Formats: sequence, structure tokens, C-alpha cells
Amino acid sequence: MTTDANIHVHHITRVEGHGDVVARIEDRMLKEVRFSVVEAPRFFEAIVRGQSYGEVVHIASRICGICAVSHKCAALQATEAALGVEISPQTDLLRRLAFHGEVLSSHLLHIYFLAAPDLLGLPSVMPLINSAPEIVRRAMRLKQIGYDLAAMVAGRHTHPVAMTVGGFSFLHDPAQMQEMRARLVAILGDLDATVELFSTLELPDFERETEYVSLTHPDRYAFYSGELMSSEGDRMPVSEYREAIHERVVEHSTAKFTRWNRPEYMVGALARLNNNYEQLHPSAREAAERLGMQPPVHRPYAITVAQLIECIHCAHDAIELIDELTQTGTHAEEQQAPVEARAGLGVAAVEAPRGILFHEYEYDDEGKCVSANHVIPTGQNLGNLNRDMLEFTPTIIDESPDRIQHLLEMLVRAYDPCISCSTH
Amino acid sequence: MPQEAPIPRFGHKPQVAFFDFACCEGCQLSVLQLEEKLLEILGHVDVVTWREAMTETSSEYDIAFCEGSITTEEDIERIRAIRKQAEVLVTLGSCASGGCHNELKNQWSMDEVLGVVYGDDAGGISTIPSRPISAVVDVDYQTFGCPVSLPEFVTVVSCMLTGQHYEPPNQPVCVECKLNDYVCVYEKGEVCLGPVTRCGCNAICTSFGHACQGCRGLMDSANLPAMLKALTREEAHSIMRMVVERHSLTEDEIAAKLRIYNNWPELRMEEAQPDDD
Amino acid sequence: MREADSVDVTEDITRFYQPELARVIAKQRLSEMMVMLRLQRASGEMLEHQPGQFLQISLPGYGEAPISFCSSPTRTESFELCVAAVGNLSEAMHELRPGDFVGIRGPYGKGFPLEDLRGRDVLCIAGGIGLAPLRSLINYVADRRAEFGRMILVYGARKPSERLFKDDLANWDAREDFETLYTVDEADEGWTGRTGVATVPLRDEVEIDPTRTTASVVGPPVMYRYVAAELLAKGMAEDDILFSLERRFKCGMGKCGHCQLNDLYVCQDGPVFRYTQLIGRSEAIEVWAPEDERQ
Amino acid sequence: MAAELLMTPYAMDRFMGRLIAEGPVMGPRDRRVQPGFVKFEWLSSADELVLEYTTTTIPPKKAFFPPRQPLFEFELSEPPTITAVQEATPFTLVGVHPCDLAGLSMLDDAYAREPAEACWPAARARARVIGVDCLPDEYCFCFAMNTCNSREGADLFLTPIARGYLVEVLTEAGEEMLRLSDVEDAEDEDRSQAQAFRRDKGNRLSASIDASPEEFAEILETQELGELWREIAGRCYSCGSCNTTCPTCFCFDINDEFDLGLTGGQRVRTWDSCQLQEFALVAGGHNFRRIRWQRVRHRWHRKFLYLYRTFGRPYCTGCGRCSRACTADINIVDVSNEVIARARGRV
Ligand SMILES: Cc1cc2nc3c(=O)[nH]c(=O)nc-3n(C[C@H](O)[C@H](O)[C@H](O)COP(=O)(O)OP(=O)(O)OC[C@H]3O[C@@H](n4cnc5c(N)ncnc54)[C@H](O)[C@@H]3O)c2cc1C
Ligand code: SF4
Ligand code: SF4
Ligand code: SF4
Repeated sequence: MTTDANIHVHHITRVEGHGDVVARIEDRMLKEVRFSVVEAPRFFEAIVRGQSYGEVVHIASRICGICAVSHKCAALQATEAALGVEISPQTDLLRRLAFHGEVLSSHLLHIYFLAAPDLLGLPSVMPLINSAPEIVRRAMRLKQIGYDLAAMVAGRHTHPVAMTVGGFSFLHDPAQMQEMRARLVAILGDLDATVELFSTLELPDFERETEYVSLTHPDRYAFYSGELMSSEGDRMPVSEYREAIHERVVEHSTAKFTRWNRPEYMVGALARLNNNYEQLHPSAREAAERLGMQPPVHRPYAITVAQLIECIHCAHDAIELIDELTQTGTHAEEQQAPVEARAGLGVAAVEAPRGILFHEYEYDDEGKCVSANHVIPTGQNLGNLNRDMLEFTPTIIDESPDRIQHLLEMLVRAYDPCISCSTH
Repeated sequence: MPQEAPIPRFGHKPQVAFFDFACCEGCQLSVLQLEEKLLEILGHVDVVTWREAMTETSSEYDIAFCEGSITTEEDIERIRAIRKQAEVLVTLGSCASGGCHNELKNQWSMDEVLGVVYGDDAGGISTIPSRPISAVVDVDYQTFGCPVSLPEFVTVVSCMLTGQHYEPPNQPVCVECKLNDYVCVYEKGEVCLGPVTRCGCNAICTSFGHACQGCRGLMDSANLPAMLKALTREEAHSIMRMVVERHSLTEDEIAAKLRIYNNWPELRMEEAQPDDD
Repeated sequence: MREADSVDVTEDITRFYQPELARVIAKQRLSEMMVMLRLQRASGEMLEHQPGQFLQISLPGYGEAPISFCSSPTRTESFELCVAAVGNLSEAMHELRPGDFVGIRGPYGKGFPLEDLRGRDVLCIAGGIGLAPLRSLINYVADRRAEFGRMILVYGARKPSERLFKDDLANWDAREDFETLYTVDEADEGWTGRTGVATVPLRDEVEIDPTRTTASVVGPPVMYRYVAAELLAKGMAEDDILFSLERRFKCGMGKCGHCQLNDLYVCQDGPVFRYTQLIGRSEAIEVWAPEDERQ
Repeated sequence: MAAELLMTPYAMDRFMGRLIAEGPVMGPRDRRVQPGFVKFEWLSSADELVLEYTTTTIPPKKAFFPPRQPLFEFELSEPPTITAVQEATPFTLVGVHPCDLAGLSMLDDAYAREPAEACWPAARARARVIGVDCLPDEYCFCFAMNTCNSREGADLFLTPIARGYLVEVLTEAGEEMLRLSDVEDAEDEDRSQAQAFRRDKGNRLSASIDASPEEFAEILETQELGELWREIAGRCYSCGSCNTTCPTCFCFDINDEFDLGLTGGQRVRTWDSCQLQEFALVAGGHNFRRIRWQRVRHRWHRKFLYLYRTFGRPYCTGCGRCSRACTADINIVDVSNEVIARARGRV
């Protein structure tokens, strides 16, 4: 039986960015437990000042290499709001399609490469390259389709410069679109095999009810746009986010924490699933049933499973979007809306793979950025994660220090934190 | 000379470690997108440390791939230690090799940028002017791009494993753009940094009709004064006249555009012309 | 379909660029930077060449580059090349072992005009690794001694340790019918010979009959201007001065454009030129003139 | 003069369809991802062909000499093996403007010069060429370079007229091709329309070089214009776009690439440009055209002096691509005329 444990994981592995897990147990009493962000900030809110709007959106995309499409789209929408730009319905459809590519690649990276090794009792996916190459290939195939889908629409997955204020700098090749559709149909089987795999894996059973925050949209499962929503019942336009989301600087962290109704809340796949479950594609809901994931789900370890369900939704919805685009055809006239520099303030929010993401920019009358604010999903989750750790650790206090450490690391990983992005 | 494992240069299967400094980690992620090619590379080496992807670590490695910029005192110590251990150090992407957005912050005092982001609570956070890894330690192979240009990464890996040098190309993006038969974005009235930017990306941005943003940094012989002249010259022929009139850029604005990826060391428009005497 | 004289559509159109194989039969280290490789065609056939000509030599994967023959065409069963380790290809060539294969194309280019040299006094001036192509000429003269007049060699190396072909140097020095003037820029402890640049002994110690002499010069680009001045001062005609030039070659056959010197292709029209051909060609002269004299 | 026939737009469409069915066809096509810009591409159907266009970025020489061309593959066995990557399918090149026909013919001469290079003529020999008359843009000056009515190397040549196209049959191969088409006899009205088209084109081409090729060559040969070259070089990026878009440039680079297996790879030939800083750099750091103005001067000398003297005509077709491509707006006609003006001012 453990009486003392002094856990300090310096730079936890298999997460994006640098964070430490600290837990101190003395005499079976939890003295301290926390996840702290020690990432070096890059000061995006400061460095975009003075840049013209066209460059701001490119720089903003560099906040994160994993969810660059989300950052790009948030920056685009905020900038378009500030400059009063109306994008074409075609652009809206294409951006939503690119989004699905990013969600697929980001979630599958997490599911297979970051989270799965824990569940399979492995230190990483590397040993599988020799022992179970078909799983590694499946994982790479799945992840790749996300990259390729985003790249087809946006030119490149990581930092998609072809997405510009007002539209796109090029029109994708329609022939490629059909090829992509066929590939999407073909990977549905791989996704099904993944559901199969996950239905056999056991997650630590820790539950804690919390506030779930996401976008919500009247017509669809919200990713690219929508209204701000809390599971506590609030709804408001995104432009009023400062009324709800309160950021603060905390000790031990270069990322800021946030609160809304409760001192901490959860964002991300599980929050979306809880808030918008009915709008999931029927096949995704079916998978949710198979995986025992009908809302409300209060198990943070199940975030990974929620991501998998979203992947199924995204694959199906991407196929439908492609069909819609094929039916209407894509037109050069709708590729790029006219843009004029003017002074203005714009706010936008999107559902990045890891949760709701806010960008806000103010421009002067030459279209140069005066100020910026970014609220990042991982930052918003930090409070909630720390609260989980605080409540979960006492329940496992009798485990060995190694086991405690492992369970805490798994909990951090379940949130799929994107730390450099949260610090930005 | 037949090449067979073990790689002759190392006398054994080399051990590889990945490290990251301040950046978006998009370079690592891009490398993961190499798919089959990545598996082929992994066949020649053993990855022993890669915090993002694996929990196993080792303090023994032959090759270190490093991404990101150096922005803290602690980073300097860390990269020096890595340099000491690694026989070969490869920088991944522009943050590590040249200069990237990170270096934009060097325009202001560190107190000012801390204040803008953290307000009055920034007390515990420290930062130093950002610089690429290549400005702190010797680097054996450099790859540029934001994110890293995959064709260049593949070339560098094959050069490294066959014991060859790799010099970053000293040619502008226009060369690759033209060889691919892309439409010059100036023809569409946009301003492109391709003529002064180091190629090696296979002109990826112009391939989808977007101006080169200059992410790979200036090539050695970049003629910046020529860019000032070209973008402000009134007596131009039709295409360039359209560009000049549409944007009416000032010299400061042109410099600001170039600075996004070229602020280490601080960009000086008049100086970057080692080509001519 | 267009008429194409002598072009067979189905033939292998890239053969122009495909090397044949040659085998390394011996390797000798000449200095820290230099090795000499003795090669034989894999087909076993002889390779005829002229002193001053070059081969495009390659190691698949490492590139291709021009290297001069350093053996005399009178010794035909194999041929020798001498390679300085300066880059990817040449460093890899230093790793070759007897039995290994290389690719060769050639011989290419215009070498030293042997017909014109016959019966005349042969003055060779070598700087650094420029001795390599001249060795081919010198040994040719040695093997057919009766066909030539005086044989004078001025050779300057940077340091004693960088001197090439030490056995040859000693042999030539020992011959009654050779006049040799060796110098180094920087002496070391064991060095008892001359020090200073090659132009000094050329100026002070070489006496020639300018009407009977042809000078063959190979060395670094900066050397040519000074040597030319000395030779002209001795009364030589510009037409009797031969320079072998270095440029970048990719094809070796006057197509790739890299070696262009004004209207000349160094690989085709040279690499050995008469001084008369170079006078008035700005891209030869500018290169020899140091910075201050550039207009 | 060769036979002249009429092809209606409908017949043209069917003709192209049949050509494509018969074998590979390359021709000007609208860019899928950037509509409004035309490039030479392999066509998959007749409706992709754009016969009325101003100019393409890259000239049609790429059909015979691709910008990036593997020369052979190697495998590092004992002994190493070298395998040709050979492509010998006959094809048809459609939609080549007169200036580009002249450009192809200039490269024929350049590559045929002893020792003849085999790739180019072999690629040329397997292709049929159909020319078409052009729509000039504000950068071209083919009239001044005497290429605007070139028919060199074309098997058929098309001129747009009201009823479709006037077809000139120039070779037996051209006649042979027409078996795939439904042509009618041309009438006088068709012929005069074609002439009017050419006259009209000529009238729109006003730019010209103010000296004869011989005089221009002499000026370049005899005049020191260092100051002018320096001025131009002050604006030049050394980006090489003027070379990489030129129909008469033929310099190239050769490099080896390993496959990631590290036991094999290929030797690749790519287009190169004399304007790039390292074009004349050799190992050891010596650069024989290190200074920008030397490279700028070299470009003019090569086109209007060296190759002019070797082959009897300036190596410029007047297509204007280099001026159009130059993002520093260095215009070949302006600079040439400035050279001439300064030289005359001096004498
Ligand atoms: C006519 C002639 C004869 C020569 N004879 C000899 C000789 O006998 N011994 C000797 O050691 N060297 C000789 N050289 C120089 C030799 O060709 C270069 O040192 C060699 O190309 C270096 O190749 P690398 O790949 O090792 O160097 P790198 O610096 O890696 O070269 C990089 C690239 O540039 C090309 N390159 C660099 N320099 C040259 C060059 N000078 N010519 C053509 N391509 C170049 C190479 O092909 C290579 O692809 C000769 C050069 C010429 C023109
Ligand atoms: S688009 Fe940019 S990179 Fe391409 S040719 Fe034009 S200026 Fe150069
Ligand atoms: S295209 Fe213009 S800028 Fe580029 S090398 Fe040619 S002349 Fe110079
Ligand atoms: S030099 Fe310029 S105008 Fe002349 S053929 Fe070449 S690209 Fe055309």
C-alpha cells in the first residue's frame, strides 16, 4: 500500500507541447496534484499587430500545426466580420469540407498514435510497426485521408495558405473531388474496424459531471460556425463571448485559464457530443450506441471515444458535402469575394478538434491589425482537467505510485491537449 | 558503392531523436504525413526519443531532428546539450533554421510583448528575443519551410544517410514555380515573395495560386533593393503596372511583408545583396 | 511525322548521358586531399585519349564531374585519374576500393595539340593540382623523348605535403633530358628546395628560345595572368601559350551551357586553349583580373 | 505553297477527338485550378483544347525536353546497373504558335550541332506538329524577329477564319493526318480572311528592336556597356524566369537522386538558367559569372551575339515571354533598344 508518492512528470509524452504532471501524496493524503503548462509562449497576440489583414490570417494559422485549418478559419471569419466581407455559399461549403479533413486527421492521430498505446499497454505505436503492421497501416491510411481531404480543398493541410480572406486562391480539381469521395467511402470500413477495436478496450471508469461548452448550429452538428452554448442552458451569439468566457492568468502556467458558469468547464469532442448528439450522422449515432456513448457522458477518459464517433460523422458528412458540391458545381466567380480594407472589430468561433476556439481582431482603416485575442480550447480545458485530477486522485490513492502516475498521464492525454497552441 | 545497413557513416543502425522548441509542431506533423516514405526511412534508423509520439526515451542518439526557435535561457542549455550528444543535428523547418514568425516579436521589448499578452500578471514568465537554432549551435543539415518542405526533408535524409553534404538551395522559388508551369501570381495582380525566397518547397504556395509568403527565408543573393524598385516603379508595363497600382505599397509595407519570415537577424532592406560589389 | 535523318525513334535516346562502367584497379593516396585511381573499362577495351582531355566520371547517387586524365596515352592498358576531395562526388570517390565500379563518359574536349608540340621545346607550368593533367603530357614526352625538344617543368605547390606524384617528380628530376624547377609557397622543416610562387623561378631561372617553345599552363585561375605576363616578357608569341581552363560542366558536350566562356564552350572548344583565343574574350580576362581591375 | 483547306469548328472538334483517340495529344488547355490561363498539357478530350490564346507560361519545348527529366535509373548492385527510362510513344503536338515553331526549330539546330544530342531529335522525330496562328499580347514582338509567319517544322497550320480554320498542309505527315478529318476546299474568301487575320495581327505588333540583327550583334560585340548592364542588374532578381520561360533557352543541370531505399535512384536532368547566381560556380568557390551584371550581359550576348553568329539568326523568337514573366519588369525590347540607343549615342 502506498503511503507516499512524489510524482513529477517533466514534459509528459505523447501530447502536443510541453506540460508537467505533478502529484504529491503524503501519508495517504493528497497534498498537491496539477497539470502545469510550461510551454514557451510565442506571443501571437502581440506579433500580429501592425500586419495587414491578409497576413494576419496566415500568421494566425501558425498558432497550431495540428489544427491550422481551425485557426485559419477562425481568423478568416473574424477578419471577414471586421471588414464586412460576404463569402459565397460555395466558399462556406468548401471550408466546412476542409474542416472535416482536419478533424479526421487530428482525431485519428490522437486515437491511434497518442491514446491507443496506453490502452494496449504499450509505450508508443513504434512496437506495432513490427508486431501489428496492419494496424499501423490502417492508422496511417485513416490519418492520411484527413490530410488529403483538407489539402484538396485548402492546398495544404498544415498552414493552408490557399484559404484567403474572402475565399480561396484556387479552385480544387473536380476530378480529384470524385477520387476523394471514393476514398472516403472506402475508409468507412477502417473506421468500423476502429470502433470494433475500441469496443474491446477498457477505459478507467472515472465520472465527473461538469459544464460542457461548445458551438451549436440549428441545421447541423456544429464545427465551422454556430452559436455559443453551455450545457447549463445558456446560448448567445459568438460576438458576445467576452460576456461568458473569462480568461485569467494562473501560476504554474503559460496558458491562461477560463471560466463561465462554473469555475471550470469542458470543451471538445465530448462536450460537442453531449450538447449536439441529435445532429450527429445516423451512422455516428449507431456507433455511439455500440460504444455505450449516449449522452450525457461524464467520463473524461471517454473523450477519445467521442472523437472516434465524430470521425464517423465527419467521414459521412464529407461525402454528403462532396455530393452537394458536385451537384451545384464549383464556379470561378464564387471563388473569391471582393475585400476592401476598413476599420472594424470582428469575433469568430469555430469548433477545433479539441474544442471551441475564439479569434478576435481589430483593424484600422488601412486594414492593419490593432489588437488581437485568441482563446484556445486546450486553455479552456485546463481548469477542468485540474479539477478532474483533484477529484480522481484520492479515489486511486491506494494504487502504486507508478500506476497513479500512469492513470494521471492517461487522463491528461485523454483531453488531447494541444499545449503549444494553448500558450501561443 | 553499395549501401547496406548498417549505414556506413555511423557503422551501425543510427539512433534518432526528435526534439521541439517554441513552434507550432507542424513540422513533426508534416513529417508524419510522409506515410510510406516515412516507413522506408524508419527502416534505416531506430527512433529512440520522440516525446510527441512515444514514451520511451534514450539519452543516447546519433541523429537529432530539432524544430522550433530558441526563446528562453533554458532552451539554450537544452539545445547545447543536444548538440553535444548528437553526431548529426538536423533542423526542421524555418523556426529552427532561419527565422519565422517567432522572430517578429524581436521588434519590441520583451516587456512589451509580455504585457500585451499577459497584462500585469506576467511576472513569472520569462522570454528572450527569439532566434533560430542555427544561431545558437552548429547545424549539420538545415531544412526550411513553414511547415518544413517535405521534398527537402526527404532529400536531406537521403543525403545524410549516404554521407553527403546538403547545401540549402540558393535559388528563388520562381525557378520551381516556372519548372512546374504554374501561373505567376503577379499575372493576377498579387505580390509574391518568390523572387527573393529560397526555393526547395517545389513552389507549393504558387501551385495553388497563392503568393509565396517567403516562409523559407531569403536566398543568399536576394536582391531586396530590386524588390523595392519593382513594386514602386510607375513606368512599368501592363502586368507590373497593375500590381503597383493595385497595392501602392510603401517601402515600409514591403519591408513589413518581408519581415514576417526574415527578422533574424533584423531585416535590413538595403543590405541583403552580397551578389554585387 | 518529321523527317529525322539518322535518328531511330526506338533507340535509346538517353544513351548520350549514360555512363559505361569502369573498374578501379588500384588506388594510391597522393596527399591529404588527393588520391589517384587507376581504372580500366569494364569491357576490357582500351580507352584512347589525348593529354589534356577529360572524362565525365560518376558514382550513381553522388553525381558526375569532369576529371582530367593524368596518365599518358602511351600507357594504354589502363588510365589514371587524380581526384581532390572537395565535395560529395569527390569525397565518395576517395572511399572507393580496388574492384569497385565507377561510371565514365568520354574522353571529351580538346587536349594539348601534340602535333604542334612535336619538334618543339615543351615548357610546362603547373600550379597545385594542375600538375595532374600536365603529368599526362610530361609522361607522353618522356615516353617519346626523341620527338620533342627541351622539356622544362616549373611546378609550384602550396606546401611540401601537398606535392603530387612524388615518385614522378623524383624521376623527372633525375633525368638528364628534363629540366625541373620545383617550388612551394610555404616550406616546412624537411624542405630544402625553393620557396615562393611558381612565377619567380619561371622569371629568374628559365631561359628559353621563344620561337621554339610552346608553354602549357594549368593551375588555379589567378595564376594565368601572372604566368602570361612572364611568358610574354620572355618574348613568346600568344599563340604558343596554352592554358587549360576550369569551368562547371554538366554534359561535357557543349549543350548544358554551364561552361560557356563568351561564345566558347570550354568543354568542347577546350579545356586547352591558346592564349590568342582568350584575348578579347571578356569572360576569360575578367576572371583573371583581380577585383580592382574589373571595370 | 502548300494546299489550303477549310475545317469547320465542328470538323475540328471531330478531328481532335479522333487524334486523341489515336494517340497522345498535347495542346493548349485551360488550367483546371486557375481558369483563364492556358498551358500545354496532355489532352483527354477535344473540348479541352483552347486554340485561340495569347501565350503560355512555358513554351511547347517542354513536350520534347521536359523541365525535369529522368535520364536513367541506377541500382547499386555489384556491378551497378543502369537502366534507361525511355519513352518512345509517338504523339501529336497541337496549337503551336508561329514564334514557338521557330523556337522549336532553333533548338533543333542547337541540339544537332556536333556532337549531336540524341534526346531532343528523337523526341522530335516521334511527334507531329500542328501550328495555329496567334493572338498577340502586349509583350510580343515576333514581327520584329521575323518569326510571326513561321511554319518551321509544322505538318499542318491553322488560321482562324469566319467559317472555322484555314488549314495549310505542309508535309506528307500533315496530309496523312487529315485522313482523320472532314475537310473542304477553301474558297478565296477564306484565304483572304486568313490574310486579313495575319495583317491585323501584324498591325497590332508594334514593338520592335531598332537595329538589324547584324548591327545589334556588332554593337554587343564591340561596345562596353558596363554601366547599362549594372543599371539593369540593379533591378534584376536573378530569378531566371526569363530563361525558364524562353523557347530558345536550352541549358540544363544534371543531378543524382537516391530513392529512400538508398540502393538505387535516378539521374535527373532539369532546366537551368544562366541568370542564377551559382550557374557558373565550381567546387572550391570560384564563380565565373559571380556578379549580377555579368549574368545579365551574358543573356543578351548569348541570344543576340553568340548564337546569332553560330546559327545565323538571333536566338529570340519575339514571343515576349521573358518580359511578361519578369517580375522586375525588365523588358527585352526596352533593354535592347536602350543598348542600341546608348551605342549610337556614343559612336
Ligand atoms: C576540364 C576539367 C578538368 C578537371 N580535372 C580535375 C582533376 O583532374 N582532378 C580533380 O580533382 N578535379 C578536377 N576538376 C574539378 C572537378 O571537376 C571538381 O572538383 C568536381 O566537380 C567536384 O565535384 P564534387 O561533387 O566532389 O563537388 P561539389 O562541390 O559537391 O560539386 C557540386 C556540384 O557541382 C558540380 N561542380 C562543381 N565544380 C565543378 C566543376 N569544376 N566542373 C563541373 N562541375 C562542377 C558537380 O558536378 C556537383 O554536382 C576538373 C574540372 C574541369 C572543368
Ligand atoms: S508566382 Fe511568385 S514564385 Fe512564381 S514566378 Fe511568380 S513571382 Fe516567382
Ligand atoms: S526574369 Fe527578370 S528579374 Fe528574373 S532573372 Fe530575368 S531579368 Fe532578372
Ligand atoms: S528572349 Fe524573351 S522574347 Fe525572345 S524568345 Fe526568349 S522569351 Fe521570347
